[in-house]
Amino acid sequence: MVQTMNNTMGFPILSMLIFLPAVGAAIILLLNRANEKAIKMVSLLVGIATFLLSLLLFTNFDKSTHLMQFVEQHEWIPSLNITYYLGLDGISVLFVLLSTLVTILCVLISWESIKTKTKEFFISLLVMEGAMIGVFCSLDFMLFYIFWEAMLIPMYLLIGVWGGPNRVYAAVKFFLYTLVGSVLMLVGIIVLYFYAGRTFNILELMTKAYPFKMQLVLFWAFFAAFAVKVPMFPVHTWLPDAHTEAPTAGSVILAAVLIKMGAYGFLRFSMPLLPDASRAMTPIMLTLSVIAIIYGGIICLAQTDLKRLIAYSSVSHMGFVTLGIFALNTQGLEGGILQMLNHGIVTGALFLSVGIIYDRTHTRVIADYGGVASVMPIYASLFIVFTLASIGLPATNGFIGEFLILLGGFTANQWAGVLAASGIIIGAGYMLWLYQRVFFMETNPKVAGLQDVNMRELITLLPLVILIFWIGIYPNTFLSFMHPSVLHLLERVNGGGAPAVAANVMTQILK
Amino acid sequence: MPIAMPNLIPVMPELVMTGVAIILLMAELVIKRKETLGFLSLISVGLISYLLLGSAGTTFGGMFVSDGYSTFFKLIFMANLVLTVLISPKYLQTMRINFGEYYALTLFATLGMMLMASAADIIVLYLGLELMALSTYVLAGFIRYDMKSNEAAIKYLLLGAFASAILLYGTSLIYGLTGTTNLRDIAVYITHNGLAKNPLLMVSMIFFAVAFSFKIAAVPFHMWAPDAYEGAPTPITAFMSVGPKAAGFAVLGRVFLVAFGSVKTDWSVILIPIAVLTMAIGNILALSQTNIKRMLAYSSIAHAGYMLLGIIAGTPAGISSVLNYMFIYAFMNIGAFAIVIMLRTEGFAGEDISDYEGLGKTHPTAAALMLVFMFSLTGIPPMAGFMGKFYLFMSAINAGYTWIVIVAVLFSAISAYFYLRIVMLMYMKEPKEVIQLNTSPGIGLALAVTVSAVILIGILPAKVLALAQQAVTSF
Amino acid sequence: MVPLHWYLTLSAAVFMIGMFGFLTRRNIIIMFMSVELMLNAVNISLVSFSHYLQDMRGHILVFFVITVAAAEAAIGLAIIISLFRNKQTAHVDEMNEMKG
Amino acid sequence: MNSYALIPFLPLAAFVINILFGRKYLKENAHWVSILAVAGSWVLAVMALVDVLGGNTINFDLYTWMLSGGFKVSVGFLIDQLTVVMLIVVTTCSTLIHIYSVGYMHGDSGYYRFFAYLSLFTFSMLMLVMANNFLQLYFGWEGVGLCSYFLIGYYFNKKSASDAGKKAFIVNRFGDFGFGLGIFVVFLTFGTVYYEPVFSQAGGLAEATFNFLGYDVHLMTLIALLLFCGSVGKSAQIPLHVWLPDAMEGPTPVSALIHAATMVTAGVFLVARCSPIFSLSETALMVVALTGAITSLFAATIGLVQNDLKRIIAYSTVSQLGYMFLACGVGAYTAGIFHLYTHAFFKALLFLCAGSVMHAMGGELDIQKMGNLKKYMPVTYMTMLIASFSISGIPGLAGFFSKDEILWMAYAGESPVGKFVWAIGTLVAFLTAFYSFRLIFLTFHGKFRGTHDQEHHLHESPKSMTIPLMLLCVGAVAAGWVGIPALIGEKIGVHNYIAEFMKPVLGHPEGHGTHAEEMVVMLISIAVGLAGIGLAYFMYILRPELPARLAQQLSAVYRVLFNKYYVDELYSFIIVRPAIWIAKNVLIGITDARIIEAVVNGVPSAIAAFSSGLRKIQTGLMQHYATIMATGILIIVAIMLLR
Amino acid sequence: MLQQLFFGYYAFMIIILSLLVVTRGNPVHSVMWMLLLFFHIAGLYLFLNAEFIAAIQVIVYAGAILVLFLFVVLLLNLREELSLRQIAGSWPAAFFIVAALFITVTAALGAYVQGPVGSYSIEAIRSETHTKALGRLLYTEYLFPFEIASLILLVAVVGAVVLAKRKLRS
Repeated sequence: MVQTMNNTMGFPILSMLIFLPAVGAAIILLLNRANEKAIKMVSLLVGIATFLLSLLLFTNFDKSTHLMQFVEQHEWIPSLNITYYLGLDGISVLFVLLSTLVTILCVLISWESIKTKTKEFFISLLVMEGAMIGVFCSLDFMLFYIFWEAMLIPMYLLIGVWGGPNRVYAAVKFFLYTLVGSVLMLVGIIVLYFYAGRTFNILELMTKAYPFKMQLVLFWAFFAAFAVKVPMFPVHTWLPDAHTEAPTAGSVILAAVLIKMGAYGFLRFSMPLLPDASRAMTPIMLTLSVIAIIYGGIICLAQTDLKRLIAYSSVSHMGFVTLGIFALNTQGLEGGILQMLNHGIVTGALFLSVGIIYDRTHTRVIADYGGVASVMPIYASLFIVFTLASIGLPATNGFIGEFLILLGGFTANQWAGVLAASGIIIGAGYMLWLYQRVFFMETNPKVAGLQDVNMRELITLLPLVILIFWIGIYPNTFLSFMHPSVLHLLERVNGGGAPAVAANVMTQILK
Repeated sequence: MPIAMPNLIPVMPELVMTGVAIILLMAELVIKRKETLGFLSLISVGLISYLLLGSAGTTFGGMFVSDGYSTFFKLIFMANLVLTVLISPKYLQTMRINFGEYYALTLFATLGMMLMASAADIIVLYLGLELMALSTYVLAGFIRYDMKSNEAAIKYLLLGAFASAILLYGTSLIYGLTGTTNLRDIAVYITHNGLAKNPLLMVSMIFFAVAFSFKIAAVPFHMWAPDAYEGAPTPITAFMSVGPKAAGFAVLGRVFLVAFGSVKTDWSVILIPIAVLTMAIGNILALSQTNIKRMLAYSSIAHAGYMLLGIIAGTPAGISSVLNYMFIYAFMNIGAFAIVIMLRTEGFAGEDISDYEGLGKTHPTAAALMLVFMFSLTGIPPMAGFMGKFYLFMSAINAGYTWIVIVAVLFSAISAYFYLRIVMLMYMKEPKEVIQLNTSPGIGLALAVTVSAVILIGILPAKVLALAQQAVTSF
Repeated sequence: MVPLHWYLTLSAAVFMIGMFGFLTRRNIIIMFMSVELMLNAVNISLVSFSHYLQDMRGHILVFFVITVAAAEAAIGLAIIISLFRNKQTAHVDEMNEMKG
Repeated sequence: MNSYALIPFLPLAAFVINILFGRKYLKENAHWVSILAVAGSWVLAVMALVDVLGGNTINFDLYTWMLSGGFKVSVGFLIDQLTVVMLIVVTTCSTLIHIYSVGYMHGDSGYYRFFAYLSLFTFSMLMLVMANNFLQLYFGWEGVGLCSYFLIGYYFNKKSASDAGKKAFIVNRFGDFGFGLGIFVVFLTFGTVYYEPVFSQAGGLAEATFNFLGYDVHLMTLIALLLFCGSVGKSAQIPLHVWLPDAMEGPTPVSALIHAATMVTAGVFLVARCSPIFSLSETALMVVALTGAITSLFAATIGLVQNDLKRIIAYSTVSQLGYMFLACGVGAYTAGIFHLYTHAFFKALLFLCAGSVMHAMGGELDIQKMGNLKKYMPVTYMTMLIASFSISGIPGLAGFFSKDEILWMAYAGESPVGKFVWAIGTLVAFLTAFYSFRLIFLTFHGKFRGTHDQEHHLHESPKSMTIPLMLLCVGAVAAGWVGIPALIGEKIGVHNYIAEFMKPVLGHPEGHGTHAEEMVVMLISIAVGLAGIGLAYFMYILRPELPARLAQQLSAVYRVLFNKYYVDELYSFIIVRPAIWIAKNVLIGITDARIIEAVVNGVPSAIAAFSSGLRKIQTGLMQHYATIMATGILIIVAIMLLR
Repeated sequence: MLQQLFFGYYAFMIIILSLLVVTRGNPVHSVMWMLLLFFHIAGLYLFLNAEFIAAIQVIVYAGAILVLFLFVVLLLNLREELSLRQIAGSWPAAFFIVAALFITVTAALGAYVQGPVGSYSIEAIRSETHTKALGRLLYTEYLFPFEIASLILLVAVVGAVVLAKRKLRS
């Protein structure tokens, strides 16, 4: 029987997290569209309320167990044995927090930059938030899939309605790309369901053993969905378009949360459900990860568009994440999970920053900038923090993640570790070059006289700066959430043997 | 010779329907406001639905069966009828074809469908089918002055008659082989006399498959559908895309699973390529359409393809997934057509896809509703369309047809492209001209019903699903 | 005694001739008649089956087929008339306003 | 918590205060915060010195930084003899240069920023030297690199400055790449990255091999060489030396502090710190020695012909760093550290003098446009002269002792390449003396060759600048006296204090030579130093037309040297340009656009094309419809009957 | 033998007439040939002991439906179109398809096995008369379909009226 920990909060906190934004969206739906101020205020308040609520998860989370916590289970479709089943463990809890935080920032950054269809925008944003939280909380495969797909709708609108000049192409590309991937996963899910004796309960599915051939097929079915979302090479080409064309909030959500879901999917589904296939496919996954790291990095060198560059850098960074995950050891996995969080924070911050300057100049072409540091010193300081975090400088969060990943990767496969480490050089290359071209050198007349960041924008960015240093300096706050869950996962993937040793080490350390 | 009074309880809904239809025909002569007739038929639907729930039983010497299966389909027909009647009046006025016969004919058509769903004998099946078909031909050609409507009617009628002839030929062969027209007797005879591999039986079965494929507009017997759908009055297009299709599935399911149940391996060989082709052609051709009715026609062809998966699976789960899907499809498709109807004003067809440009700006509510229907048709959760598809795919996979399901999901991903295009035009383009919406309380009500059904069933599908599953237990 | 096969073959032949007419004729009324021809072919086989099976069902079905054929003809011809009112033709290849 | 933890965190606090409040509130007073903090650190460092002299070594963890499975690392400090020497060097130089900067940077718009960066640098450097584990070392390592990036690119509106900063960072990353891998291997072998267990267990693994990328290699050699990669980058050794000369784009105090006295010596520190590992690998030591020797020669030859005041000193720095590696490579870590320590004083002094000259010349750096400055800037002249004597190895000055120690250890040590590197070292000593005095003569002697305007403005620098010069000058003269070799020390009754002091950490290899040999070596080194000075005097004072003629006659050699052996061009040609070319033409142009996107966009457009093609089948003609239906029937019948 | 000759005549005539119906250029001629065809089919029915069916074949089909056809053909006045091509260009393809279908169907007919023999032997029908037998069945066992058929006719009437007769209203 599957063990979980009951929700001790006294109220269904996860459901509230998922549906509070939806309620907010409903309220906005009832508001007069002319009353933009009220719409924005409602969004902000709902965002903040959700965030505060999610902080309770942070404080009440029991870090000593790998069991699912805050569990809620209700009958939903009894005839198919589909339940409304929510819960969090150390792998997912942080992403819920990330989602709630990012939403607030997105509301703030969109405060003035969204000028048309404001009502629809904020509804989409809030619906998006609910769906994102839902994805991370679901313990029923079907429920997960529903949230997973439901996200496509608001995201499609966010990109397509409020995006840049080529937004329609980008939105459709995003939608179809991810849809093709996820429908294949759906088939995989159903196959799994029948094989395991008609259950979508992830925890129950994990207790079963599946024949190796089936695991392989399912692995690739899941891969189709998750790899597109990550995005791994060679299915990454939707990302530059989507990131580039999306409005700032859209890019931020995409970068910070959405593409994490792919990696999360690997962690939550591919690996524990298909351990043998995951192990067998590790060489391929590591290869793809390394390719993504180097490929994404080098391609950044030739970018002329700010957002596009950051988008490609995401490909590279997510390569690190998948590398860490498929290193299949503690350091790699924890590094990978942390790096997902980090990438969310840093790339989110970078997109927010680009959004801030885009609102002023309405150009994304790097050559249109130059010398911005002279006119916007505060902005430049914030941006350098994000840049440095992105290239993994010690004391920023990027370092912790990348270091653990590379350590794990090197342990698992030396070539992968070595090649991936070269990504750090490339990363420094393109990011610093970007920074130089935008902020240094002679002040471009096009940017002369820009206003430095205002209070609202500063408030938007500050939490991320704080998080960058917090994770960089004291990562244990966040790493400690993961230890038992990661160990448990590794036990499942490696199937005894090695993890037993690891567990001993773990108990020693926890003492 | 004493004639035993047949048990009329099972046919009570049909009898009431007939009565109401005839009353409407007569009332047409005295009532000036034709909407009243629509209202009357709505009331009768309430009554009929009530009667339906207590109508289980077999009567007329086993020719007519009222079981869960038929009842579920009849509920779909009722929904179809109600929604069609709700969205019609304004359109009829706009098109100056506000005749009372319209309502009577929709009732007759629905009656035909009900008979098809309940038919346990090929004779009743054939007559029900013809009753439905003839009424629909007339309705399709209802805009008499419109060339397109005439063309739709004549194409539908001639090809329909052609398909009927094929059906009859199949019937005659099966009758010759088994000496009966009762579906169950046929099944019994086939198994007891080892006819399963008889080539003539195969030919007969093929002819049945072809005729029913025609009704559900499955490729390559779908050719009439786009033209008929485009030319027919829009409410009738909505009506046709759900009702006759559902009825087609009802008889397809019953005939193939009851009469030809023992040769399932043979007919699945036929239906699998048909299903794959249907999904392929429907989705691919919908991509390049510029007329929204035509696009929805191709979309409805594609949806028939998905539903065929459930029949191919042939399991109770498969059949119930078809029922479930058909039920959901009724709401989402008619909802979409309701929006199409709203765009139609005097002198403005509003049928071109480009007419939807900027609708999100000029009419945000209508656009939002259309968005819901489009995503539902694509099969994106939390809309009901997803649940329908999901259950279909599930049952097909359970029956071992995983590869067909993979094809199906890929085509459904392709379908996203043309559904999304509507959303894209509505929200991501600027309006060209100001479009007036032709609203009425009826359409409003219909939209409210459809959209809440689409979302509610999407989120809480358990009830409908349970009903559909129950429906096939007595099958 | 005439073997049943003869009847069946005759029926098939007429059916196919009707189908051939339907597939090839441009005149809508002749297409219509081709369908009637197909129905008659079915009737022939039904009646002969009935005869050889010593059963009445075939006859009954024929009765209904004829009824339906009449109804179909009535509606079909009505549609043709209204079509003709709008466009002075009975040629099917001029009725392709909708395609693609 | 141990109060020594404050040593790094005082400057960090200064950084935080300056960066947060400097722009709006502190403005012209920003230096106070930084100077007080650094001075505080200096005081604590001296206390630590006293503590260590008393025989204590201090090792404590502050908090657990990272914990993941078996991997645990803390922020922790180790204060031993080696650390304490570095502490003194760093805090002293840093304090003096902070003070110097008050005058030098006066009136600059980014005043607060400058001091903030200096403080951050001090913090990072202190974290680096005080680390008790490899990862924190790496933390400081990257931290100083970052500050170097900031400070080189301090005048960010200048493209060359921002280019140089970026270059420094990226070139260093190449080295850190190896360094990082080294840490991984350390962790994989030892299961920890703390110095203490690693070094204590290293001996047991002296003969172990490690499968690296499929090759079995000697473990200690592997670790040592990977770590040495980091050193090569940070200490600007061949082939990663290219960034240091460009780093002179930064303000001169920065060049003095970071690119002469402290940061660039971190590589040497790393080798010394890891001496337990390096000592176990002859190969690694040989590589270190040869790299050092070759670099020192290479840089010295370039230094001969450069005209940029700061660049000459920069090449001299590269060369001297090579010297230090040379020392480490022959096992004489103490000598290396000793040279590091003396070099810090005289090289910082040289730079600050250069800064003073620049200050006077209005930013002019071309020594061909100077001359006769001694008349206007006596203090600068004197201090710079002494520094130059010191670097040239004139007996009694700081540089003499450390250099001599190195040359002797190379000559007499056990290293198989000892004699060879000694020969190079001696040659470099000659070159060093030559170019140092070429600089002095061209700058301070002869006739002034600048513009009239410049001449008019010539002046001695303010007190805040000259006082540090004088203080450093004291160091440049006397710093070496703690390491007087036994040969001389015995006669005047002093010990080689530093060697004894460092012995517990670095050991002290015994030379295998006689006193007589040692004497000869010493005399040779003094002789070549004097010869270098003499040649410079001959060429630039007695026969000033000679250099130009020489340059003409040896134009090929001159061009190669003047263009720094074309290394920058080579890198641009084999790394930078190909990378961008590949990005543009292969990755974007082919894989992304022609392959992946071709599929991604091609499939939908193929479907769309197929769709429009297929539409033609739907002709609108009923016969065709019926024909297709009939064909369908036929096909199905065929399938069924032929099955 | 006589029977077979009889059948031979009818079969030959039916096929010839069918071919004439579908190939004649003038619709009026087609209708006329069809009339003749229907009489032959009725003859065949008589031959099969289906007197009532034969009667309605003549009365309803020939008498009502065909006359309706004729009426419409004449109403539409299609004479001037007679010069146009009557057969669609793709007739060889159609011929091939139809021929192939014919071959397969007749081939499959070879597999025909006699169904169960019912109670309406020729003698039974003769003794009851065909009309009476059929009528009894229609009003008892097949009452339900019979009623549906009546609705079909009703729909046909209503439909024809709506489509052809009623005036438009706004």
